[in-house]
Amino acid sequence: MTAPTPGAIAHDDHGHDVSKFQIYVQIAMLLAVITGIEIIAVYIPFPRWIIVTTLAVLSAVKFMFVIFYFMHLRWDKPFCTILFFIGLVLAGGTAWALLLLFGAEASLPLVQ
Amino acid sequence: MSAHAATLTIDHHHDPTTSTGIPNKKLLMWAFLASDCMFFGALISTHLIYRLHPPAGGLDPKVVFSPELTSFSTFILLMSSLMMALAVTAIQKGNLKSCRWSLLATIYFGLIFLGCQVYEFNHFVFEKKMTLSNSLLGTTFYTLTGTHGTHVAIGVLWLGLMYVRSFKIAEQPSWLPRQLLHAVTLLATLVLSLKVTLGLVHALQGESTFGGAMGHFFGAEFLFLALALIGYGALFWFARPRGPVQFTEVNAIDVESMGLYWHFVDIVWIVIFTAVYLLEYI
Amino acid sequence: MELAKSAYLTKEDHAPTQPKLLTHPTVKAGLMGWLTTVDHKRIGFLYGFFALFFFLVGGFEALLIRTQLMVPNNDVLTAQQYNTLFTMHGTTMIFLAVMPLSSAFFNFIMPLQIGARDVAFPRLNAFSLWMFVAGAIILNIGWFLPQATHGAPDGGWFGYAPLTSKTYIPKHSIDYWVMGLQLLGVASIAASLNFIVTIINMRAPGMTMMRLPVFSWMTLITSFLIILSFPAITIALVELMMDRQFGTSFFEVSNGGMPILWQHLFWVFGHPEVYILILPAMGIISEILPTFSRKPLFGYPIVVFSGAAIGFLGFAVWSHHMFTTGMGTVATAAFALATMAIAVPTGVKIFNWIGTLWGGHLQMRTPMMFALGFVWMFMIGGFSGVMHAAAPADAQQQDSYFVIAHFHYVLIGGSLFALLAGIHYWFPLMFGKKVSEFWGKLSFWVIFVGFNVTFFPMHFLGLNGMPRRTFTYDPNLGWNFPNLLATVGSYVLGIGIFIYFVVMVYTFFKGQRVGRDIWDGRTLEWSLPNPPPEYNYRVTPTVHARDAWWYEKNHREETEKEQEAHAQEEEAHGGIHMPFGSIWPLITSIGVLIGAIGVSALDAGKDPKLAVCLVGGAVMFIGIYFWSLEGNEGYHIHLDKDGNVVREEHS
Amino acid sequence: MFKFLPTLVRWSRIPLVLAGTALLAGCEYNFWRMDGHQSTIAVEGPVAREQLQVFYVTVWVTLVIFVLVGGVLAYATLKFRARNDADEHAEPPSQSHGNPLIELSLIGASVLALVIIAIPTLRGIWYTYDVPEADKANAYEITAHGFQWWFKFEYPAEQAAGENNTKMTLVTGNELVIPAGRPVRVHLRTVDVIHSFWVPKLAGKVDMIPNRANHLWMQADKPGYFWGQCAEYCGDSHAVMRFRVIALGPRDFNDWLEQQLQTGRTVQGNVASADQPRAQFASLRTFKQNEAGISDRFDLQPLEAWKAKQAPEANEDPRLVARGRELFSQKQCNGCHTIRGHGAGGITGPDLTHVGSRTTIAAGLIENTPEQLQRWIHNPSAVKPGNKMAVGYIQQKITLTPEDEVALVAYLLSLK
Ligand code: HEA
Ligand code: HEA
Ligand code: HEC
Ligand code: CUA
Ligand SMILES: [Cu+2]
Repeated sequence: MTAPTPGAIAHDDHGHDVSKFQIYVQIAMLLAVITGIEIIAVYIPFPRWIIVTTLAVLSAVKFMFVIFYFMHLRWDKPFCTILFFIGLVLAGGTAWALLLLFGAEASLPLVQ
Repeated sequence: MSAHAATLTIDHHHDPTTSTGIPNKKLLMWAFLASDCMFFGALISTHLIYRLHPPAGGLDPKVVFSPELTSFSTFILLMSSLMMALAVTAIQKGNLKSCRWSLLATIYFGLIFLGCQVYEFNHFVFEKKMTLSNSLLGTTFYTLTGTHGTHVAIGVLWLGLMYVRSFKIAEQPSWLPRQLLHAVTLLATLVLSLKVTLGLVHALQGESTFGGAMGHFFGAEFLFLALALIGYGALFWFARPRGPVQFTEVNAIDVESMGLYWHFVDIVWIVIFTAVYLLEYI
Repeated sequence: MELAKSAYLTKEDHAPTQPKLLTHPTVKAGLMGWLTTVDHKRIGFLYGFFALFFFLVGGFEALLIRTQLMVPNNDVLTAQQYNTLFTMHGTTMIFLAVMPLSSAFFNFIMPLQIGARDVAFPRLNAFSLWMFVAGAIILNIGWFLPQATHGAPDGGWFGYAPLTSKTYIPKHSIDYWVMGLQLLGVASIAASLNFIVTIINMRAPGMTMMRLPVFSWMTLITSFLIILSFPAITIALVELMMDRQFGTSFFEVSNGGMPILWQHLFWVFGHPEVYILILPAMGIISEILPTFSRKPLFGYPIVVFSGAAIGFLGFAVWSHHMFTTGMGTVATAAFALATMAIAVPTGVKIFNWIGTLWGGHLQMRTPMMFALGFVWMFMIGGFSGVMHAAAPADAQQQDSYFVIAHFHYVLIGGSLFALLAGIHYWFPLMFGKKVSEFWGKLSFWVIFVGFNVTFFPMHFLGLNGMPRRTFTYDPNLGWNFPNLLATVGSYVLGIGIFIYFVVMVYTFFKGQRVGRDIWDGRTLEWSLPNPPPEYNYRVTPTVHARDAWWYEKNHREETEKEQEAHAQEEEAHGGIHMPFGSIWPLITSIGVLIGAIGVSALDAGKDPKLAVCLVGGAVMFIGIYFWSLEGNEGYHIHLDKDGNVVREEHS
Repeated sequence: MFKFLPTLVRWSRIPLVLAGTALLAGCEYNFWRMDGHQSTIAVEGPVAREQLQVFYVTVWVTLVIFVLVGGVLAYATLKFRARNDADEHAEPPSQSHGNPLIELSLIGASVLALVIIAIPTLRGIWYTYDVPEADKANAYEITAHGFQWWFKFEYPAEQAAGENNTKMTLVTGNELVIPAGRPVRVHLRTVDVIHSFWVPKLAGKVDMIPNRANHLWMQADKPGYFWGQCAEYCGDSHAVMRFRVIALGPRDFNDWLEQQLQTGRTVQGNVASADQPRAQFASLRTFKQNEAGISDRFDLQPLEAWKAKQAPEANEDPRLVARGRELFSQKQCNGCHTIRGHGAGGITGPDLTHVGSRTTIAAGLIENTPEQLQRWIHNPSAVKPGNKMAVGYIQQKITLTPEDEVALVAYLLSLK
């Protein structure tokens, strides 16, 4: 059993600990607000692509806030971020490719 | 040695015994979440592909979905994520009490989310006549959101057991039966609360007057309400301080890994909320 | 080991507070010792044992297939039996033979190579093993049940919808396939997560990623492929199961379902899967060639990087299995080009292996023979792969014996040859015995000749229009002679495998004992006595170079001094930590097995389906809960200078 | 103990030499020539030819690489192997680690080789996907439907005579007749599971997938008789789900169409007269499971055999034919089969209006001779396991006496 050496522990224990509570609450509020904007956005009579892009961007923002703050990727070793993004990027890429494949003309389902 | 360790502050972002400094459990969790991305990626793709090619004469999701309820449950899930994050910081600072309260809050928000989903499914099946097998929309919708719901339910279970574990008393060998009993009580009480709450909502919707609704509610749910209250009493009793517990800062990593899972379920919902619900309204 | 090694775990020194129910099993011997083991070497051995058993079963099925096809219009088997056999042959070979055999090496060798005392989560590792066994049981259970209503799976190894739907195959055979693969998926994912954490976090000091032995690198990449590709088939199987059991319409055309979706989801998994089968093999080859050439691997960083590139590209080519599904020109072209691109990193590996041989002192031992056989055979298989990648040509080859030839060349000539080489290579380390060179080489030559006689003619069969998965063929199509040849070849191959196994078993019991490091190895595992002790390393090694053991051998004094210093340090910190055994992973798997039987074998309404599922779920839940309550404590052992245990401390 | 073994190994070269000889002898059996009925090498149409050319490019490129890489590998193995004890115990060679320049140039060479393959591949993908623009107008359209386990072919452009002067789209089963020298565009549909349409000598396969509008095109250089096969595993009898394609010159094709558009043929003759001799054929013998149902004679000149089949049978017995016609509706064969003009309109099984003019039955599996036809209707599942017609026999309790079978066979063969 290796006891933790003081050296290892002295490693920066981030002074922002006190304010973490506030950060979290602020982010939660922000997430709630973005959700509200999203709900309103879908009813705005703008062209479809604008709305869809807006929604995608807003959701991505929410996504990133949760993983980087609530899941503290921001404060963790970058390897965690890389690890997760391998999965995320592959999943996103696969989903994108599938949607393209099924969107292609050759894939239209049969209409009798 | 434990006394010795307790006096040291633990760096929650660096584990000196591993090659990378990342605790094993955290790494495991992140790798698992990467895998889970593919899992939900495939499921969401299925839903979107069938939305791209809706069968002729299929159900119109606009008619089926109700944005109010979903917005509410989305909000609830976001708040549960906040609570979860607070629970982790609390335990990292050794603040057990605060951690427990935050865990309970997380559990409750999770439960409300599940309640909304049960309500929603019920509503869709009986009012909107969309079932698992009568339409492609039902097939993909229930499977996707149901799988997500299962993830939430597993999360709630995990949270509950973690909460109970935080009462494990170090020096008493009799901790096992107490743990089991505590866990069972907690789960039973939670399920009962869910049932009673749904009953209340149902009653409020079904009756025109408040008094009538209450009458209906108490008529139908009295037994469960009573049981639930007894359950809460028991939970209070279980939660009485009994001496030093075996759940300290060193367990922060357990809470943290569980938190990662919980937040991930939350972000999956963020995607589902946009891709499944909101897109239909544009 | 998980947390025990970590600074967080400090409770071991408490007085025992463990209730009776949770006392850790400490038996090491006998059945109970094996059932509760968490030792990665024992688990690896069990994986290998089961895998080889299923390899024989799958091979036996193949021989039946070949016997049926020996002459035209043969009637040894019925159409039903034949279809069941090729489905089970493919599924067994891939999921129950080659994958677990790779897993056996991951378990046994990888922790030794990185200088670890165990994997990161020993009990999770045991759980993976037992889940694999549970999956294997479910997959094969149909053989022993009424054939008309149950039967073994018969939908082909990729189970294309809608043939696998309840409408077209109402019996339970497909349910077994679905559940079996589902459990195997859980087993594989759990094991892979464990390996990833182990390789990334449990390396000995100095073992940087760029010093990692190539086999361990390939373990890491394979594990990533597994955790990222299995979810796709999990979802596909979930959807199929929902269709079959709850009347959903994922692949139900009358409700607007599109069966093509199954193919996409399956091959999103399926293509990475074939690299899951070959990358460990390439890792093994990358260990064997340098050892027997007595030279370091040529271009180590490029070999590692190309492995990663193969893994990554492997996710972008799945639709080359679907060139004939009418994807349209652009999609077809894109997947054709992406597929061809994979030939580049694969070629790089071949070139570097040749570079390794170049200028070496090649010692033609049995493992080396298999390894060289691998390079030749895999190259041929790869070339026919490139022929498939040319989509217009593939329109003629798809679902013909040309494909059968292609993938048996990469699977047998590739994966299997490498695994057989690996068994020979590490046998002395695992059991302290060595297979006789003569018999080893003889088995190699018989296998090599038999394999080529079996599968080379299949290229011609395919080009001459013989479709695969056909239980019979007419005599007037020019297929008679090649088929006869292939069948004869497969018997020769069978004899070769038979010799291989008999020699192996003989050596296990009666073989010649050998000392440590008999091949003059290069990587850390060879620094261990054979068989390795339970704690692996008396002193956690410090790594100074890529071929760590080779370096140590050439810098004896320096490393010995260093080791003694380390030994004292470790002793001062309480000795070597060992994890306790545990029964709960096994119990959890049994629960899952019961539940899976409930889902797949029983009919709602007729049988107590729900009850059985609930019982299974309850057992599983109890297993998991007690597993978590049991905690991950262990005990400490103290060793003397010669590695004898002088004291065990149970806390 | 095993001293004799090295000798054994040396002696085992003999069987190896024998095996080599056998391989050469294999030439006799189309082994190397690969010119069987389903050959993808001996092609007879532009689509298959394009595909073959792409294949040849891949073969040459990989062969060259194989010779080069294999040569170096063989050389290295032989040159650097330890030959004797001294070699075995020599000092390890220099521990060199790699050479980026060699790596890079080899990568470059591989990419170049792939480009050589990629170019014809891309061209081929576009060429084989659809009929070339210039030929579009000339293309003949057909719809093929896959069933477990047979094919239905529809000619959307042709209106055939139905019951009582109605018109219906021309439908045939299992034998597809196409005009030679003209591109044929085939729409691919299925009614149940996935099948695949493959006529190796004319074009590579394309799958018939539920809920998907696939198509393929092919063209026969000249009149001919071609073997086809379902190429996607589709259940029990996938192996015997075959079909034939007959390509005819313009005149022949028109004649054939002309005949097909008619209702089923009615045999004229003295039905009442009892003294006419019965058509004689051997009573049903027992067939082995999977026994071949195609004669060698037929194989030699299949197209001629097909042409001969268009004319009425030589020794037709009108009485027997009439009896068969009666039985056809009595035994509810008409519930599943269409015979235009004979009051049979079932669509579960193949259209039999002109079944007598086909060379094969049961989806290309057995020859359309009286003996084989009787074998089929006697017990369809013995010919084709799991067959839907056999299922129908059981569900509708259809039983046939030998006399019934003989009459039905005579009737079916009269349908030209
Ligand atoms: C171990 C498993 C394994 C491996 C490694 C591979 C490797 C490859 N496979 Fe294979 N494949 C299978 C297992 C595997 N395959 C299986 C099981 C199936 C059938 C599934 C089923 O239908 O049941 C299949 C089917 C399959 C198909 C579909 C065929 C069809 O059904 O129509 C295709 C199509 O593109 C393909 C391509 C390739 C390619 C391009 C590679 C490449 O990775 C090969 C690369 C290697 C080389 C090219 C050789 C060495 C390189 C050089 C010496 C460099 C120079 C060379 C060039 C520049 C050309 N494979
Ligand atoms: C790693 C994978 C793997 C391996 C090793 C093999 C090994 C073999 N395969 Fe494999 N095969 C597949 C994967 C594999 N196969 C797959 C995925 C399919 C496609 C399935 C599908 O279409 O769905 C397939 C399909 C397939 C077919 C095509 C069937 C068809 O489409 O109709 C054929 C036909 O010849 C065949 C033959 C063989 C032979 C002769 C061996 C030989 O190498 C086997 C050698 C082993 C032995 C000969 C065993 C020796 C054992 C004894 C002597 C003792 C026996 C005793 C006991 C059982 C107790 N295989
Ligand atoms: C349940 C439906 C059904 C019934 C009843 C039925 N058939 Fe069939 N028949 C089929 C099907 C389906 C096929 C195609 C079988 C195959 O090749 O897979 C077929 C094929 C045939 C063929 C071969 C056609 C060809 O071109 O390949 C003939 C001839 C035939 N049936 C005659 C008969 C006769 C005579 C009867 C009555 C005694 C009969 N059928 C009753 C369904 C039926
Ligand atoms: Cu139809 Cu195979
Ligand atoms: Cu592939």
